[in-house]
Amino acid sequence: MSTRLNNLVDVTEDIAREHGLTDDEYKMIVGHLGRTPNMTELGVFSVMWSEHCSYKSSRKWLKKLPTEGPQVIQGPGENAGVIDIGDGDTAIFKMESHNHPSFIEPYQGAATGVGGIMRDVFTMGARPVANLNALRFGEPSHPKTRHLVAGVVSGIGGYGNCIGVPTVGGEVNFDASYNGNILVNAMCVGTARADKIFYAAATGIGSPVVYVGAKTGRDGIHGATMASAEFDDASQEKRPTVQVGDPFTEKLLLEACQELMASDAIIGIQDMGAAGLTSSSVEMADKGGVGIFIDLDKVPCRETAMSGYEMLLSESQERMLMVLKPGREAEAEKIFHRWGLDFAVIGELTDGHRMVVHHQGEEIADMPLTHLADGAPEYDRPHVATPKRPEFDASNVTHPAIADSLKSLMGNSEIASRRWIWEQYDSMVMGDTLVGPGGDAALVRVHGTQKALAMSTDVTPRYCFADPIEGGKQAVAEAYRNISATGATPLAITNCLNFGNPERPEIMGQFVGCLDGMGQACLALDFPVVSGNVSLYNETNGTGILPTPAIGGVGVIADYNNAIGSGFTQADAHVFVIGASHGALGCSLYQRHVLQDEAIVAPPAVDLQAERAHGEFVRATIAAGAVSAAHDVSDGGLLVALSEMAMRHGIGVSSQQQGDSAYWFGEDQGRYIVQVSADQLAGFTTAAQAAGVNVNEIGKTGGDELTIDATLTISIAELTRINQDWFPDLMSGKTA
Amino acid sequence: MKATINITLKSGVLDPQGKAIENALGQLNFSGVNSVRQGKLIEIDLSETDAAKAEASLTAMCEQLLANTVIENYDIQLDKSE
Amino acid sequence: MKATINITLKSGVLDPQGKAIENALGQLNFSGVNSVRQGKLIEIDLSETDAAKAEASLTAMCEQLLANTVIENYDIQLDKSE
Amino acid sequence: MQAAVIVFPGSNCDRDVAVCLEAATGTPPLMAWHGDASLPDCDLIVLPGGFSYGDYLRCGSMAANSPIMREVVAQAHKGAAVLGICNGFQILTECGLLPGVLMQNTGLNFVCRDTRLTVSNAQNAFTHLYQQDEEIIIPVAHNEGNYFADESTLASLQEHQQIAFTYGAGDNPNGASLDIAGITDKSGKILGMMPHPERRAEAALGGEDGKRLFTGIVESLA
Ligand SMILES: Nc1ncnc2c1ncn2[C@@H]1O[C@H](COP(=O)(O)OP(=O)(O)O)[C@@H](O)[C@H]1O
Ligand SMILES: [Mg+2]
Repeated sequence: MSTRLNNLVDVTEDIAREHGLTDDEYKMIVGHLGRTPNMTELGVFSVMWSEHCSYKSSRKWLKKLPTEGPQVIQGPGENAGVIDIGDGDTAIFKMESHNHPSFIEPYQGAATGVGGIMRDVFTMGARPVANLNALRFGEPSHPKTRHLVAGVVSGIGGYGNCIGVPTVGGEVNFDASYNGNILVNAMCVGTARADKIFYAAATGIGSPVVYVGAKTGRDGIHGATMASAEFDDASQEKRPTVQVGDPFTEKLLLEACQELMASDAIIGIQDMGAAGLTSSSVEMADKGGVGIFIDLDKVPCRETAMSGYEMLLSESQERMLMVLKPGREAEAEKIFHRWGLDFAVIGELTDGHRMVVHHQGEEIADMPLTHLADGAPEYDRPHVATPKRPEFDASNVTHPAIADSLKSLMGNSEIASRRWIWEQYDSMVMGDTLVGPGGDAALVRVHGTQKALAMSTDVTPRYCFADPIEGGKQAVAEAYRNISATGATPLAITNCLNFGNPERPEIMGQFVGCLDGMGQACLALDFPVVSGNVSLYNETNGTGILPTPAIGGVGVIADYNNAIGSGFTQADAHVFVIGASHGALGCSLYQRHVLQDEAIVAPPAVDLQAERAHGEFVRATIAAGAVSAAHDVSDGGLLVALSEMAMRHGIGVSSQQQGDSAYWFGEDQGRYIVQVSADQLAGFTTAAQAAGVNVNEIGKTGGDELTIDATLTISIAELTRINQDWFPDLMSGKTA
Repeated sequence: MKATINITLKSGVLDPQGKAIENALGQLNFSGVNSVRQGKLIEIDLSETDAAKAEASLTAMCEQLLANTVIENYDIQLDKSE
Repeated sequence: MKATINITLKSGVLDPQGKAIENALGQLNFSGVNSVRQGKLIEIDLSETDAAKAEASLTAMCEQLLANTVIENYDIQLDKSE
Repeated sequence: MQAAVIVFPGSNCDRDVAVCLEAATGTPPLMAWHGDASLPDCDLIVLPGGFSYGDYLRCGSMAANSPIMREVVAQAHKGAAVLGICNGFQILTECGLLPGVLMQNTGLNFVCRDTRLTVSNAQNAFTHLYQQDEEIIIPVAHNEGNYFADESTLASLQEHQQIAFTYGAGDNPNGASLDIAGITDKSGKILGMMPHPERRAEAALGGEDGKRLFTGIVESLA
């Protein structure tokens, strides 16, 4: 293939099509250039105009998301979002997909996904302090699932563990719609001082453009275009474009960048992610309103005889582009060499808003930057709204015994403990993990302070499929709830919007609906979007995935000593449900997995006012010391949530509450279960009345069983066994 | 019948292991090391005595499990001495 | 001069990876697999053209860095064809 | 008392252990760079956890050959106390300061979780603040923690009370021989252990069982 990727080949419309450009897009490019592009220029335009880089199908809708608030220092538009967490500290975070590469080569795909998102964060001056991952796999019984789970998990661990950033949370779902199209979304959160944040914009005509990090090889050429193209069975052919990650080099790059960032030598810095050298140089120069000249002969290469096209489009990992203040090259070079990394001045900023590239003494590309960066057409793709679904029909349903339903849910793919996964992640390195995987939100202390960050990733794809608007709201609300349950204040979110083919109106309708719901929730909850990523064309042979707009929420608590956990901590405490329980079984796990009813019906509605009121109440009562454990009620409803709280520290709970299956397994939104010790009871109920919040005492902690009078008694040990065994059994081939 | 399978990275695929060994050898003052690549060696003892059948079966093993053909090549050597 | 170094676990040293491959092959219905051992393969390209000198230098590399002789054996093969 | 933490490229628990050393001694330890050929005289040298040089060949093998390790070995021979945690333990075996080798976990996966440890020898320079056979909880986080040595080495370790920590019954995370989690040299001044005491030295992080190891060695050296 490489023989064709140079300027000796004349560009034709066919070649443009092979690059994923439509005929109209190609005509626009010819128009912008005033001539036919050469092969290198075509390659550059095609990646910059790919869905992945240009957001051409999604931009119109992303613009509608709320992105502002007093806590927002940097919203979408930079490598990652930045929020104020007080005292001059900031949290910098983003989530990104690596779906297609992970399907093709799960270990390397997932590993490089983690590496890429960490670079987005440390590029901005942050030290990464936590990683999370949102994963979706096909059915557990699908022949590829085990292999993909094993590879993805060890790839995420392999990268994060080595670089020494704790992986503290995430989520996993299994569904047939992901059989041919898994989702691997990685989130990274870092911290930096507010006066030490670095941006991508490059300014200062004549300033040197510097390449640092690993050498360039032929890795992942056309990766960006591939991520924007649907899979078909022949896509196995694209395999050699897989990138291999080198976490050791990334660790060195991180430390070297931090060292240089302590000085004031850097004007702008940008990681080389999708579309490598091309997108980083285009973005830096365009944001700074300057031009850029690059001499590819200076680029450190790992392989011989690379063409200019290949160098510009290579997606070799662990590389960064910087613009330095003139005269500071030597000091920077010394740092990078000390860390054993390549350092090369490969060009300079120019006047005129163009990108000019030389290779082997010849000019091989000369393109207008505006058209490269923002010139891709913005599509308003046709979209049809997802039809409203009927309510769940409870008549004619035979409910199994509640005890049996509970056991079946606790050992279900969606609820079973994810310990098999998170024990492969170093969740404690850096010595600040207060709450790692297994709780609601993870809590990571801001090093050397009393503050802690709370982080969670959430979305319920089956809700989004049935009702994109409610599903979009619910994803944001659940992140808000998880963070609130620790006592932390939710501050802002990032997202990773995974959808099928946007050229199909019903998929575009899902996208538009989910964004509508998300936007409403962000506004109502003061929980703006500060960064994100879109992954479209998640389809195999025309079957799309469930719409999966993953939300990564971040919050802060001023004193981590006031944070609480999700498990019962004492006997004889009162257990309350906050929020009303109407028994909403539509789209519940109970409907799907216990009743085995696949009917697409309305998911639970999200009352954003109640979400906010309940979240504020939970946080206030935690801060007042009235609530000593809290857990949100989500998948599986009340009884699953109670079981989870009991299993955490092996403390049982008994209830006199009378309820049917709908009561115990309904997934009504906006609810929490909290533990209130006897001496806090009066204060708690008074606070609830004052706040006008619906609270309902349902039992007391103690013993080593889960008991509901006249309904069931199950030992916590048995629940734990059922809950713990599913994943190891799946992975060892015992089940499935 | 015994077989040895050599699994090596395809050319062009980044080999952080090999690179690291190369650097370490340099630090230990071994000069004249132009390049190092690291791969895997798998020794299998099979009941099969027919070379052609053994080879076919080993090829299937490589394709399905032993090699990651996305980034690796494999080479099968049968020890026919037995 | 090119050399290939095979690094294998000493007999008697447990090889969990080999064992895991053996089990996985069983699960994939490959029968007649008596045993599997996994080792490392290191390919080195040296400037040295004298075989004896190359071999001496490679032996030193193995002893000092490449193999852990508590648990591993190494075997050096020089590609003398060049 | 002078403590130093050796920082290899790829070390990632260097800061974590420095925090514990500072808490135990009152002063920040010296952070020594792997490429330095000299090291000021130290009473305690710590080899931290992480993935030195990427751990790409065998864990700890490249670090064991780095310039600074010649200094560490020399000072150890002169009587400095040396603590190797996780990757540091791997480096100590690779450079010959401790016997045996750490092989891949029998489960073939990286494992990060709390483990129950038994203090098998509460007499040495590091462990004297624990009770003999006390059960403590310290987390592990490694892919190669499966301690292996030949029969005679294992017998000799037992004979000379060199086994400092063992995993509690049924809680061996990696298949280590004799459930070994940590060993010392014959003098008891060189300790290598897979579990991370620095991750359990503060109530907010789940417990303080690891703290006595640091205060213990500092007391011994005072
Ligand atoms: N769904 C989204 N919501 C908000 N911002 C988004 C979304 N998707 C992308 N963005 C923003 O668009 C910018 C470009 O994103 P992306 O191309 O993923 O970054 P990168 O160049 O690092 O890969 C980023 O600032 C990102 O935060
Ligand atoms: Mg970026």
